[in-house]
Amino acid sequence: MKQYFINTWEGLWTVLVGMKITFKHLFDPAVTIQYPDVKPTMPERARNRLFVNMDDCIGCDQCARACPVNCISIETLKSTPDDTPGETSQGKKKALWVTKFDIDIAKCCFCSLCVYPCPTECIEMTKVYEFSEFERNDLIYKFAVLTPEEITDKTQKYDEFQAAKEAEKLAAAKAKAEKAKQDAAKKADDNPDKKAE
Amino acid sequence: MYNFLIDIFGSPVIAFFVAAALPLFLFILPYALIAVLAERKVSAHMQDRLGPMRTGYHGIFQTVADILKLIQKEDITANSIDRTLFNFAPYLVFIGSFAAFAVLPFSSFFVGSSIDIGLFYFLAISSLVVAGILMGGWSSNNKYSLLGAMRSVSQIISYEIPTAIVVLTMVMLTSTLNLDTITNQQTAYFWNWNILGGAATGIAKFLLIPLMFAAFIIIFISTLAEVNRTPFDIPEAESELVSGFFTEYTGMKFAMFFLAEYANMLAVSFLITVLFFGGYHSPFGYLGNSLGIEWLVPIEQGVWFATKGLTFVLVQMWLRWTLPRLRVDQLMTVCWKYLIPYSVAILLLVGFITLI
Amino acid sequence: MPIKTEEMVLNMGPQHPSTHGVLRLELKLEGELILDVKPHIGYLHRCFEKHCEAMTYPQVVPYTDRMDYLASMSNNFGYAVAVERLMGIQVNERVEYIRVIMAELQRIASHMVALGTYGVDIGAFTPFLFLFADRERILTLFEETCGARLLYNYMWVGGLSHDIHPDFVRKTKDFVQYFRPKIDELNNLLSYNKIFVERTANIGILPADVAINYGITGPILRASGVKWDLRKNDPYSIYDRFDFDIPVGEGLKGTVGDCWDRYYVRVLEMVESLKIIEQAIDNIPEGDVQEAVPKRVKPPKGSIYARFENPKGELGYFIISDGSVNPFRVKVRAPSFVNMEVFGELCKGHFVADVISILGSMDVVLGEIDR
Amino acid sequence: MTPEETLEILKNKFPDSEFTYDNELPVDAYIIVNPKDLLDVCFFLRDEENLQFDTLMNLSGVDDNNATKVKDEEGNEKLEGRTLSVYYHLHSMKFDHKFYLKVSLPIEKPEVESVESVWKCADWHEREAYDMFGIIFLNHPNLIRILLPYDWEDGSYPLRKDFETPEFYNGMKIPY
Repeated sequence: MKQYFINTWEGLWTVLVGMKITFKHLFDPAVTIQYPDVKPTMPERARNRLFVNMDDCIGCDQCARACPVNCISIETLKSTPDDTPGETSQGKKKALWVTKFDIDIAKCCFCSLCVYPCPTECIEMTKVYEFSEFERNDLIYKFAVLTPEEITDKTQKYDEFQAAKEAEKLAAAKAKAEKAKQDAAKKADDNPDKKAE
Repeated sequence: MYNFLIDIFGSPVIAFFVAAALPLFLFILPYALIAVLAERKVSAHMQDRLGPMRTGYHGIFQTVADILKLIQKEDITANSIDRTLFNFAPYLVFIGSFAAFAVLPFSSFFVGSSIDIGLFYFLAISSLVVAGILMGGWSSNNKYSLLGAMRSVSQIISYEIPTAIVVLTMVMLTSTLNLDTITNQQTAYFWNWNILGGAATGIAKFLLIPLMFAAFIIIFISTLAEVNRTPFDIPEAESELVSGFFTEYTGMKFAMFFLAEYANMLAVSFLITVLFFGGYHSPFGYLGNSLGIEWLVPIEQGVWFATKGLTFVLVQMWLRWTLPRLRVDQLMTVCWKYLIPYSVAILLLVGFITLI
Repeated sequence: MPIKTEEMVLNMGPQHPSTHGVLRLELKLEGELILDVKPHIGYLHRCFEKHCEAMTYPQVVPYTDRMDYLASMSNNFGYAVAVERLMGIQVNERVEYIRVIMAELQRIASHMVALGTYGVDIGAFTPFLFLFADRERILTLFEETCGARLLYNYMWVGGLSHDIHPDFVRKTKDFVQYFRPKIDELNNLLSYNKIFVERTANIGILPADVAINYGITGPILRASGVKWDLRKNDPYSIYDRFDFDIPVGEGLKGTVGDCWDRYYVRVLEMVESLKIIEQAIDNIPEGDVQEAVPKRVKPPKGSIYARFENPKGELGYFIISDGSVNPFRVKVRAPSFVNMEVFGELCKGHFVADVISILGSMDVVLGEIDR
Repeated sequence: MTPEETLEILKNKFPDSEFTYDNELPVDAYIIVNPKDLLDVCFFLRDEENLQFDTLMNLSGVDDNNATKVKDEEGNEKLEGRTLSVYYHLHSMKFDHKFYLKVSLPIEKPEVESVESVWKCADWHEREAYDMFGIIFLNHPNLIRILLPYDWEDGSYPLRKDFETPEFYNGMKIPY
């Protein structure tokens, strides 16, 4: 019987205590913000959309290898000495044309593992967090700056360069052979002469 | 009021329909719009949020937008439902909750129907909701709906008993079933309200006050259960039964259940107001009387009635956003083991006091 | 003669408001009474273990984040320590201190979700949002430190991805100050509420011996009255330096090992975590957090089973290395996976509504069960 | 109690069976048990007065992928001797000591007694090992798929090292 009245009292009292707390909160300022009107502030280290500074990228493929979900795909082309991609901002010589640098941000898991191995610090996570698209394909970000024409041009150049190199090599080999012949001849002449190139 | 309408329209038939429709359009639909918004705003601020903010200033048109959305929605009916019952159920619930307003005295000028069995009518017609809920739950052919409907029916029927006993107490005290008469017995100032002993005098009044408070709490709790509000919202129990008996309803039919719930909340709040808090009477006397402007008095009364009713609606909301939900057997425990014994005790005590 | 009615099979989930994810429960009911419960899992299976075999060791860390996504820090922590033990790496003091602070903050955050969603299951929505608003403060601390709010990839093999933010110490102290009164508020609003007590006390009682036989760990085991906490009983990292208690279920409102105890043990654990944070936050030594990070994580041949006290229970990593850069086999003993097994047993003879309150008190995360 | 001491007790108790002690660093030491003795050993480990391994911390299947090339009579090379293993990580709440068991099963017939009757928690772990490796646990009460869908192709076990992603699943092309 005593328990009966205790239960009644507890039931009413704890309800009143709870009501007091919610009533107090009625006058507390809201903790939420009106999102599209008021943007949340992103901390310095925020990890959101990936960005690649192509001026600095040397096409080393380290970020793609570090990525656990394979969302980065890079294709490169070797450059020719007369037409180099230039230098990075830190003065490192680039040797490769980056013909394709695609990041599928739909696959990205924002772990930022790609950021750490980059030798030139060109891939980074930015504070941009609004990047919804209507098409799934629009979520593949293409960072490569070269146009298709340029790419064919560079490919051609490289092929030409390669061919030239081959030819040079051949010529060099020929010259070498020639020289060897001459040397042999010279030796036969027993004339100790200095080598000339 | 009715005669006044006959004067305006010239035909009793038109006047009849207008009188019937007036509370619906003048009061209850706007109220439902406001109440839904209020619910969201109250809950938001209690939870340190802001609630709807986009449609209009602080989202005041949110419910209008919601209703527009619900009207446009496709009326989905599953294949295996019982179509007749399924379509009829929302109307029955709607009728049940709206018909209850017919006997409520809104002000001395506007009493829908001042019948002598007003209280009886109120309790009877609001039980119609049970039939609607069971129909909806059963015809949905969904296990969650069925469970929700069963729970709801057992709950509402059980909780009608403490409500009825408290009402009986009040009838004993006021010796009338007419809601208008009950209101007029508590006229003028707040010490004449039934919660403060009503018209009784001397030691009887003093003894009645705690009993009336207890009776008020009991009827508040049991009406809360009758309208399926937290902590007694187990028929809907969104964390257990998805949304109970109206899981399968969409669009306007869903909205009807929704509106009926809010209308019910208001109806029982008004009932409590009439029984305990002096109905439409002002606690301090009327401005119209002291200024000598006669037409101001009924308007003031309407405002007072609405204020008192809405206060209880707000308390119901406040409770909803504070409390967890009871289990179905505990619900019955609260009713049969706690509310009914207490209410019977009050009934006896009040009877004893009124005798002496 | 008792009337025998037809049994009803009710499918709860996979899409249900309170199954805490995509869990399907096959309930066999008689009226509202539960005769049998069969959990069906696997809707969230993401092939974690198969993925690991194709990843290098550091690449696995983001995947561990996604197991128990409410306690990513703790998952990271466990994995990092397991691989460090396999490789014999000793990390410096600063790393250890920061790791412990982060893990304890994460424990509080995880328990906040557990308690809040439990409130929602029972029907009280408000405490849930209060707790989420407070959890936001912890997430902000994490975000300032490592840039992510949910999936941190913060604890690496041999170190941390970032050093702590300069404001971190001050803000954490503020948080500890701020949060203590909030626990009292939660208790008054929800824990001691009569309706809540009625719904949870004496429901789903799990006796200690059954719990041990089922391999139950974490708050659920402690609620059954077993004083068992890996931070004390099998200390890893630097947990042996701190002074804290292990709260156990005492059956304050009902029987030992009921839902209310499971709930309340979590509340008390938050207080203990605050204690640990307070002790650790002032003593963070100087140092380089990436000092011990190996250039190439290539553990020697061998295997290790390492276990950690996660917010949900004992998290075990069984790693077999074949000496290459990819793990040969990673098996995760997910706490929720094991804790979930006893669920069917607990529910028998209760009502439908109790299934929800028992499930809520188990605090399962489906990301971890299905991996 | 160290694993070595436990091993001694085991050897005395089961003189007929073989126990191999494996302890390469940094390996956790484990004991290889003959599959046919497993259930008895487990019951013994749980019930023995001064061992009382009352919890199974973890049970994991492993594809050892240790097939060696052998030549049959006709001189054709074929792979043989590949085993699937089951690791049991035991722990005693009472004495706070650990003990690791391992059984190796030939891949052609990976069958072992279920320890569900010893430790209830083995139930789901064993189902998972069955699901992923196809290890058959005899006398298991409910040995069906757990994580993979129930209509997953029979005889296809994803965590085996030679598993190849099927081209179609339920008529859907993979990858889509």
